[in-house]
Amino acid sequence: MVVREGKTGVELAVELCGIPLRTPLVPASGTLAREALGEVEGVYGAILPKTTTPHPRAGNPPPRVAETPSGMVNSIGLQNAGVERFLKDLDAFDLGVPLFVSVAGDTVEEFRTLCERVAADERVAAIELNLSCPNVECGGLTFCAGPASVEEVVAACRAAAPRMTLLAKLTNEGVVENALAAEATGVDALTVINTLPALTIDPYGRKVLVRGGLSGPAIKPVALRAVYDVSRAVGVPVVGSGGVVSGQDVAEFMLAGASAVQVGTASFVREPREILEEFSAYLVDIGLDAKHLTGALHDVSGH
Amino acid sequence: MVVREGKTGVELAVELCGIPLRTPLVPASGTLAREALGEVEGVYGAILPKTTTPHPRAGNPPPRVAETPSGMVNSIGLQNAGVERFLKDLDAFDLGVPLFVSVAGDTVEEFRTLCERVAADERVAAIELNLSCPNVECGGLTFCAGPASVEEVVAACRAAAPRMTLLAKLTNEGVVENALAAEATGVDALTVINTLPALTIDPYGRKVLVRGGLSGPAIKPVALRAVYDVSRAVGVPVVGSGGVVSGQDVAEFMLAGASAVQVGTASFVREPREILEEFSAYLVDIGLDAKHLTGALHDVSGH
Amino acid sequence: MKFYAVTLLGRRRLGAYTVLDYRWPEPVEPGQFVMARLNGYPVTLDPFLARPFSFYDHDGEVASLLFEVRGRGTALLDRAARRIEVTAPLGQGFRIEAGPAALVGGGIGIAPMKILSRRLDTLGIPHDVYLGFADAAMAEAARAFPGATVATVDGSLGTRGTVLDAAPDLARYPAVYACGPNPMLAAVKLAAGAGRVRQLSVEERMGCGNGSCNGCVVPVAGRGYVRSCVEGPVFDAEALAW
Amino acid sequence: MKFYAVTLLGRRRLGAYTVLDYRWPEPVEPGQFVMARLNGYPVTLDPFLARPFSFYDHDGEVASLLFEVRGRGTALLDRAARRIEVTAPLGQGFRIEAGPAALVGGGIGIAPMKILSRRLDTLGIPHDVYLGFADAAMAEAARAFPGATVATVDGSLGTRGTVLDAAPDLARYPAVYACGPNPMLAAVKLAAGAGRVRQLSVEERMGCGNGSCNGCVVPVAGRGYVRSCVEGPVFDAEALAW
Ligand SMILES: Cc1cc2nc3c(=O)[nH]c(=O)nc-3n(C[C@H](O)[C@H](O)[C@H](O)COP(=O)(O)OP(=O)(O)OC[C@H]3O[C@@H](n4cnc5c(N)ncnc54)[C@H](O)[C@@H]3O)c2cc1C
Ligand SMILES: Cc1cc2nc3c(=O)[nH]c(=O)nc-3n(C[C@H](O)[C@H](O)[C@H](O)COP(=O)(O)OP(=O)(O)OC[C@H]3O[C@@H](n4cnc5c(N)ncnc54)[C@H](O)[C@@H]3O)c2cc1C
Ligand SMILES: Cc1cc2nc3c(=O)[nH]c(=O)nc-3n(C[C@H](O)[C@H](O)[C@H](O)COP(=O)(O)O)c2cc1C
Ligand SMILES: Cc1cc2nc3c(=O)[nH]c(=O)nc-3n(C[C@H](O)[C@H](O)[C@H](O)COP(=O)(O)O)c2cc1C
Ligand code: FES
Ligand code: FES
Repeated sequence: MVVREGKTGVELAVELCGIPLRTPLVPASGTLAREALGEVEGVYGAILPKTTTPHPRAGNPPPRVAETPSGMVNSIGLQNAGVERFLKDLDAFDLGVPLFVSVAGDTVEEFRTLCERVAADERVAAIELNLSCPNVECGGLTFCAGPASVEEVVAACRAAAPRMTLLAKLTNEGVVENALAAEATGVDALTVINTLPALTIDPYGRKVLVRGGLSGPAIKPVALRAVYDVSRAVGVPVVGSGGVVSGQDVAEFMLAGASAVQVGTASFVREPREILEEFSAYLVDIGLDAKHLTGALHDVSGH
Repeated sequence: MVVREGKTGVELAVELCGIPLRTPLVPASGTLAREALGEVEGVYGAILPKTTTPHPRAGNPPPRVAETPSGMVNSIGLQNAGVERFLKDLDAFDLGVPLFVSVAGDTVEEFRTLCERVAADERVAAIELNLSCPNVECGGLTFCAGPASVEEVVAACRAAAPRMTLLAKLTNEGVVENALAAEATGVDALTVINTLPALTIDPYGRKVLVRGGLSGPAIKPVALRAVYDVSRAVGVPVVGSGGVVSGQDVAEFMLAGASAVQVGTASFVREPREILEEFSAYLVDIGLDAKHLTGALHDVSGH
Repeated sequence: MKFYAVTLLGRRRLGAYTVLDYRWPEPVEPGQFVMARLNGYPVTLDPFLARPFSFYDHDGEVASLLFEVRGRGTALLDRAARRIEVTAPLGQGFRIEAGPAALVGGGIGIAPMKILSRRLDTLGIPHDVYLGFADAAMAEAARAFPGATVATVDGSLGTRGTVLDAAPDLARYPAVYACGPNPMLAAVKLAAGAGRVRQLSVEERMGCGNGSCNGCVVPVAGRGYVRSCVEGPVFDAEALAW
Repeated sequence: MKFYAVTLLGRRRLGAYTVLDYRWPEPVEPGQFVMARLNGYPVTLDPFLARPFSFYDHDGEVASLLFEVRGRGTALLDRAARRIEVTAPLGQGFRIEAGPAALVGGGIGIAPMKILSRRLDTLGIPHDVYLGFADAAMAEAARAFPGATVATVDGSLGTRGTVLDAAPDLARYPAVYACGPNPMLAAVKLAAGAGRVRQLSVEERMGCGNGSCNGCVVPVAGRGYVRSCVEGPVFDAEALAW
């Protein structure tokens, strides 16, 4: 997927922790089903299915989604078939690009055994530790409320999968401290950010509609700030996530400091391929290869 | 401003810490200038001008505002003429409803003397402690990053203004812990939330446009969650703030647990009077007085 | 998700409902749905998500949607003058079985009964149509279903009560197809009785429509929550754990 | 902020610019501006904020805006067919002084020069108009300013260079009125020299337009940051601390 047209040709390829990605786009975990893989061929630099857990999870009762201004709130509750079944079905996600696997445990021990299990699978290029799901009170809050718990989880996973590329996916709250803690304990990269804790109310029904995580363009400025701050605080690469809906948004995340960028909710309302095309057009306009865009702001000092 | 039409008449009046408000709407600090007071007569239950500080503040260099999906990011930097000048000009804000004054200091001592000074002014019905401005790194971050600093500021202000109604305005990060800390130290009410830390980037100019706080409808689901969680954690009343743009939004905040609701950014794009009218129509539809709407969800247990 | 901008061939009122026609020469199964919107990004982010609608009709060339204006998404579609955006047909439709069949639609659940009735006609399968509405104004839509039996909640047209009151004898049909709000579907399941073909089209809130978000689940016996956009919206009544 | 839905009386192209006319029988001062948009809440939240535009013309009954399509806000206004939404006239316009005067507009800064020129004509104050554009396509707009001296950056029409190159002798005018990007205004301030009336209309990003947000500030000597929407957009050159 290299755009090369004479002098204005630009390269889309980037590298993340030594893993070559054909494009800097990665699907955000939990937003790309097997059934939708057909329409993203050639678009993503890596594939990242929905978070898996040690055991099957039923998820939360419906309603699970509600629209909000320029976004949506979801409360899926990490519904998944459990890691064994997940790995059995993993071939379906093989689009000829690196496979990243997102994992979440309720305890440090669960995180450890998940990493051990997944790292033993040679199809897996990287593991994303989901330290941030706002819908699973125990996996999300108990473990990931502060640097101490982040350190504990990351250290256990590092030990369990010493040669595997490990990404820690962080929530917005306390993101810089948690990023520093994760880096200190040995992650290879950070995904910043997950959805923001949110809630919707039906004013006529007078009830809570969905209590969950806010995603979509609404959160883009918050995610950009987190990526900007984290990428300046740590040495490891940052993967941006939150509100990307266009090729320019991808560019903004990379300029803010991201080495790769996840596309989540946007894929519900448009084709990710269009986002890649817009991003290519942007690169052509400014005459830079994707790999040179990370942090390439003209004037950082002013801020 | 009582809407009474035969059987469907409803009362807009509410009470906040014993202060009668003709309507539950209050302008959010920093979003209603003296020049714009003409168009809000009869709309608000109290008036709340922009935060004042002990000394004049120049504020941040432009650009200070940028639009984002369903919102805007601002970086004003608490520009104001200082408390003495502020009090000299305060009469301009007298619309015949209670006057609330927002204050921010860089140190505990500054908060203390501000409260002493403002509490001595008999025109002031309540003080809102701005513990949360994301654009003033020292007032915002040093003091308000955690419960300990919130406690320190609130205790000092309480001592300095023992008979004044004190509201603490909290940022979203750590809002429940900070709310509990503020309540324990003696605030009378909590304003939840301020803008979310955010950043915008100009992808063609390749520069940071505005680093500041996100406001507007984009943050409404985040603010609703904060109000919902805080109002269930504390005993003092909660004033909702964040993303209100319609009368239904006001209702959602009250149902989530707010006793009064602030209108901020919305006033830049429509008349606050229309929001009050929509809210009145909503009350008529459901047949409740405003004062009975706080927390009046049908089914709280489910969540 | 891929959206196609389609030109409207027709736009008409059917009682309190709106019907939009557009050219769609590809196959459509009765019971399938589309995600639809007036415009999406980059034209607008407001509203952000598309909305699900069952196919109301399809003659091989022209597809029709029927909807009620509820909120912003349907209000905008209602104002569409020239074009709307739709996905390709989504989900699993009704599995056609031997008749005679009862078709039971409540409220906006009447939509897929038209295309299903057309299909059964084509296949020569005898069937009766039962429709339930809030009131006579909504029930005007029944004129698009010649011979249908009608109920209105307020009794202003046909039988007073729900569609179940107008279809007292569902248990005598070998096949029952239904679409409507969950409580109605649960009642149909009960009324039609076990041991018969009973296919129910459910309406859950959707995020994506293509299986990606896990937002639209219904509880399925022995399998937990199942996505209604890819495994439904039509389910065998036995399967649904309600 | 109160917005008025106004019906468009006219909509035309002027070179690369668009001009919209609407009825506004209330007074307008040259140099004042409006916040404008195609639609706001509740029709749409996208875009969220309105955009500031100087009055281009006003004959006592009909007001005109002239704008260049830059982003989403102007693109939507450009497509307006029947109505747009505007605020009442905002800000402090030009203080009319004795002439002869030089009117200097660069890019979209040409807009207020038309209404100002009309006012000076009415008052019988002699004046020359200098306009700067990027290229000949943009400079087509100069036909609305008969007798104006034109510069284009690429030299495709008139003097090659900025409007300053086309107006070499600003210092000989007792009064100079200018509107354009900040660097141009700074250059006009310098070129016109001290001791003369030099009024500059600035363009800062705005949130509200009515003084509430403190977003649109410019540095004013001895007074710090001052809101250009209420104290400007026209400032005396001396006052501006740049
Ligand atoms: C598979 C499927 C097929 C459908 N087919 C049709 C159809 O053929 N014709 C038709 O008119 N409607 C149909 N619906 C319902 C339709 O999707 C909703 O009415 C629509 O999403 C409302 O959008 P809105 O923006 O107008 O309202 P919103 O502002 O989103 O909501 C307004 C009201 O509609 C309700 N609502 C929102 N989403 C749904 C939903 N997914 N299901 C039920 N109620 C909802 C809300 O509770 C709210 O009270 C179908 C739904 C599904 C899941
Ligand atoms: C007092 C005042 C009067 C103005 N008068 C006119 C006028 O008469 N005609 C006209 O065409 N334009 C005028 N402008 C500029 C106009 O407001 C912007 O071009 C417009 O806001 C762009 O909106 P957008 O949504 O199309 O672009 P956006 O998507 O908001 O931005 C597109 C580009 O426009 C630039 N831009 C955004 N806001 C401003 C701004 N406030 N000032 C300058 N550049 C901006 C951005 O940097 C960006 O490069 C005036 C601005 C001010 C402050
Ligand atoms: C429906 C839905 C399900 C999600 N599930 C997961 C998940 O299983 N694991 C995870 O790490 N993040 C999950 N997320 C968060 C996304 O991966 C992403 O970080 C977030 O939505 C912000 O990005 P976006 O605005 O581009 O969607 C989910 C998001 C949505 C909308
Ligand atoms: C331009 C602007 C200036 C603000 N200034 C202040 C301020 O001085 N003090 C304060 O406590 N909050 C300030 N705020 C925050 C608002 O009071 C409000 O809490 C926030 O904007 C969220 O509400 P909204 O979405 O309704 O605007 C400001 C917000 C904006 C947009
Ligand atoms: S609507 Fe997203 S999975 Fe069904
Ligand atoms: S634009 Fe808000 S104060 Fe000027």
